[in-house]
Amino acid sequence: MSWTTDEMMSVAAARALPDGASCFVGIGLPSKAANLARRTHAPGLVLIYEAGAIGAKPARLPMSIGDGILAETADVVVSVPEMFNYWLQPGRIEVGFLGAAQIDRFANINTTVIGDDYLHPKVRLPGAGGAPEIAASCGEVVVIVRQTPRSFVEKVDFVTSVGYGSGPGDRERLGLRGRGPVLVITDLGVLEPDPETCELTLTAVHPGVDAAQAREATGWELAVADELRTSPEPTGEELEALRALEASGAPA
Amino acid sequence: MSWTTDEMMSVAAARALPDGASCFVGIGLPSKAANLARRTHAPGLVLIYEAGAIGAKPARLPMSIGDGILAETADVVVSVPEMFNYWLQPGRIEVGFLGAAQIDRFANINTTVIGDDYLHPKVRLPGAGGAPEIAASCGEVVVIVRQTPRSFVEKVDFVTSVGYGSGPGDRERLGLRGRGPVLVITDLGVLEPDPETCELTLTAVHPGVDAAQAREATGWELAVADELRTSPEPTGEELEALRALEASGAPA
Amino acid sequence: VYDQLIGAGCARKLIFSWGGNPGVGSLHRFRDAIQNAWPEPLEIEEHSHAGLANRYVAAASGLPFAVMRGYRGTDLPEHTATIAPITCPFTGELLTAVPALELDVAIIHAQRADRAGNVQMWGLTGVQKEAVLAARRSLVTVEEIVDELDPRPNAVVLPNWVVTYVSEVPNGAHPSYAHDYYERDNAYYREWDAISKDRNAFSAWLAELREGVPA
Amino acid sequence: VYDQLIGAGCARKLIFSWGGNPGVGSLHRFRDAIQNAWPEPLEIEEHSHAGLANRYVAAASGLPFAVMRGYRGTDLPEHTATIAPITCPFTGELLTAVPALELDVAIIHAQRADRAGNVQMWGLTGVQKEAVLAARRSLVTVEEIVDELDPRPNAVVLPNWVVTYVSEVPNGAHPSYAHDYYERDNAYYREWDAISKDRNAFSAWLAELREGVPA
Repeated sequence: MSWTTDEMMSVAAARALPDGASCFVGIGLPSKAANLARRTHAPGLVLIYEAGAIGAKPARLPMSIGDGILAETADVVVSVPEMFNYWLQPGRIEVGFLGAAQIDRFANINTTVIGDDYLHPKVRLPGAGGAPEIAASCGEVVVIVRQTPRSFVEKVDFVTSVGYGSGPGDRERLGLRGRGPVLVITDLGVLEPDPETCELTLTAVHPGVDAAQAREATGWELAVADELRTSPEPTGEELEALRALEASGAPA
Repeated sequence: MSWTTDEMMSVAAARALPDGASCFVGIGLPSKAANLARRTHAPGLVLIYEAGAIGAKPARLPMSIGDGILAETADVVVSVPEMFNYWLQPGRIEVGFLGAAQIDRFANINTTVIGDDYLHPKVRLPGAGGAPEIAASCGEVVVIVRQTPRSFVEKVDFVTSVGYGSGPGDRERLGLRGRGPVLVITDLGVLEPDPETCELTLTAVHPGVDAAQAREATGWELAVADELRTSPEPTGEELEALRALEASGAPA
Repeated sequence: VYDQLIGAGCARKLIFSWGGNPGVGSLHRFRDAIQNAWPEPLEIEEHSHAGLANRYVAAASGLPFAVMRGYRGTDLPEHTATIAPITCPFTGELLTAVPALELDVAIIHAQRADRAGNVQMWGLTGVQKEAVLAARRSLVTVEEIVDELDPRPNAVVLPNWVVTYVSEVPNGAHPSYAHDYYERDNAYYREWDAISKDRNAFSAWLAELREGVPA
Repeated sequence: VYDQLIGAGCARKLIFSWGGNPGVGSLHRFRDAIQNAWPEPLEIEEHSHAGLANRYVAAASGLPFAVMRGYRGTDLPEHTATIAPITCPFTGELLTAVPALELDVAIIHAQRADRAGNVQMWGLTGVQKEAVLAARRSLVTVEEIVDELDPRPNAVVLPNWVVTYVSEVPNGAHPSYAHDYYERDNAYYREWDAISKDRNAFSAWLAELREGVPA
């Protein structure tokens, strides 16, 4: 079965979610990958959507973060303040799953503005939503984003959600209690923070991609792991589940 | 129909609650009087119990503040934190209805300890419960308490709930937003704070009681209003409703 | 509806935590107002969802501010005056305070009200309860007015004495959905993308809308 | 049950906001411990309901403290170290802070759990949800374990991943009630008044209880 790089990205992201984990899910690519995980290797994944659904089991892709199908299928439905205060903030949720418009060397995320002038930006993006606190408080964070020189930048134009700030020790100094981004999954491969420097390092490429391509798609001097892995190809089962999911709902 | 002084007290207290008002009700005497009001002149009284029942319409006297009949008959059931934070604290509730073990000249209430030494009291009382915030935040406060020299004291041994502190201006200084106690209803009569001095002043006596009796039952030099009213006797309807209520539940 | 108001020049200031077209992409009138001050400059006060939710909670609770973990390390506090550090008086830990967002008017949509004006809503109710409790006056539009509100799972009830006005507006959540009443009109959200992307298309849409309104 | 524990000398310290026998009167063992240090001195940390509720909220929210209007002008702050003033960073208004009450263990009683350990409770649930969320470990006793938790009005659900242990204990709320299961045993509360009023009667009651427990 042939597959696209976007499909490979969703499959790789889905695989990163351990069965039984609680996962705070952003809409779009994260929601698609998380629902794919629930349909393949992780039927016990607890999906949490910021609009108030805990343990949602949607039969189709939700159209928005507030899609009614989330409340209908959830184990628990709570208000938005309760979601952020009782569930996200204390660090109860194991995995936060985010997208990004820009991401930088230290995995800081921008979804606010493109351009240097906040009040007069080149492009005004939707903004923070739940992302800053997801990035701060979840046990760990997984980011899914397409890898291009425009999205992978040396320094984000605006820090909407903190990854590792300007390097080691910053999260602790800021009082952020989650570990931060542990995986960045793209259409080209997988990046992980270096244990010493916190700098995002290419640790895997998807089949058919090499490190040079990933370097070209990155706006900084991309470090590559000594032992660069290659992601296993999507299985037929994974692709079927993904395509059924995409046919069922809105495009991500 | 003959009646007891306790019955007169409950009837007088019930009459003080305006139909349609929202009323935060303490258990015991306040609960009995509030339920009597709802059965007589104030069928639209909104009874609010701290355990989480808003608009409770109990068919019998609740046995405790957390009696299941309150949730069964309530318009809204909320958690205890929500009750205090969203409902009581903002001053949404018009009348707070409290009992007291001791009350003083400035309508400060003690339900904590009798005796000067907090750690080694003569009598350890149950304590604050919801009363301090009811006294602080309700639009106004009505107190129901039997009048004796032991309960009506010059200065309470412990300020559990603030009336007028040490006199005019204290509530404002403390940032208490409700008006404070506007009526103290006893088995002998009715006391109201003097508009100038905030000192509790006898403004009405129940039938068969005179000012001298009320003075004797008060531990300070009790002021008496120039025009001392006499409470109307309990009507047959009031007494029947009260007795039916008492027969239906626990003693107050 | 706020993209429409912004495009029509009816909004001076937006206090927000996310400005997108859910499931579709950008809100183009919002973008045009900020990027190009068209049709008018739009003042913004930007928060995260958690921050804005806590601002409603503070107002609903009659407090001047709320405490949270948030914003630290982000660029938001630099641009938003309503974010301030606060120190725990017990542990010395540094946290974040946001001020109460007291509303003049809250407008929300719910499923049902009874004739006495008690309101019942269910599904994902978001911050709707807090918004009503944070407002001096409130208008609740409902799908239907019923004789009695039978209890339902996950229902939030607002008693009539905290609601100023109730109005029966069937389909009042459109183009969004009303849980157990109707689905989201996804086509509308996509159409809005097309209309709002282009100033001329938007102006034509607005003119048409105005024609339908009696003077 | 805390009056029993105090009388048996099993409690070193009590953090509380009300210590009475609901609908009956005093808790005599509690009184005896404080007034006469019998059988042992009892350390107390006293709050109001609102203050204690907010301490649970802070802990459930992962915050070191909560802000509230309360205690000002009362004598409680003089005796309770866990009450502190705090100033609003926006308005300068003086309010009150109370620290999070983080629990080692929370024990609550609920109506039902499913086989996966999801817990459902309804009626007046008080601070039970907050207590579980404020605790490192929790034990939930339930009236019954069922195959499926059908949704119910006013139900609070705790998912299994925030509950450590679930145990089926029918009648586990006794002498209190379990909403929709059984009524409160009012006679028991009155009997406890008689037993606990007198040290000898209490000691006899305790001795009898001990006999029933295998060594």
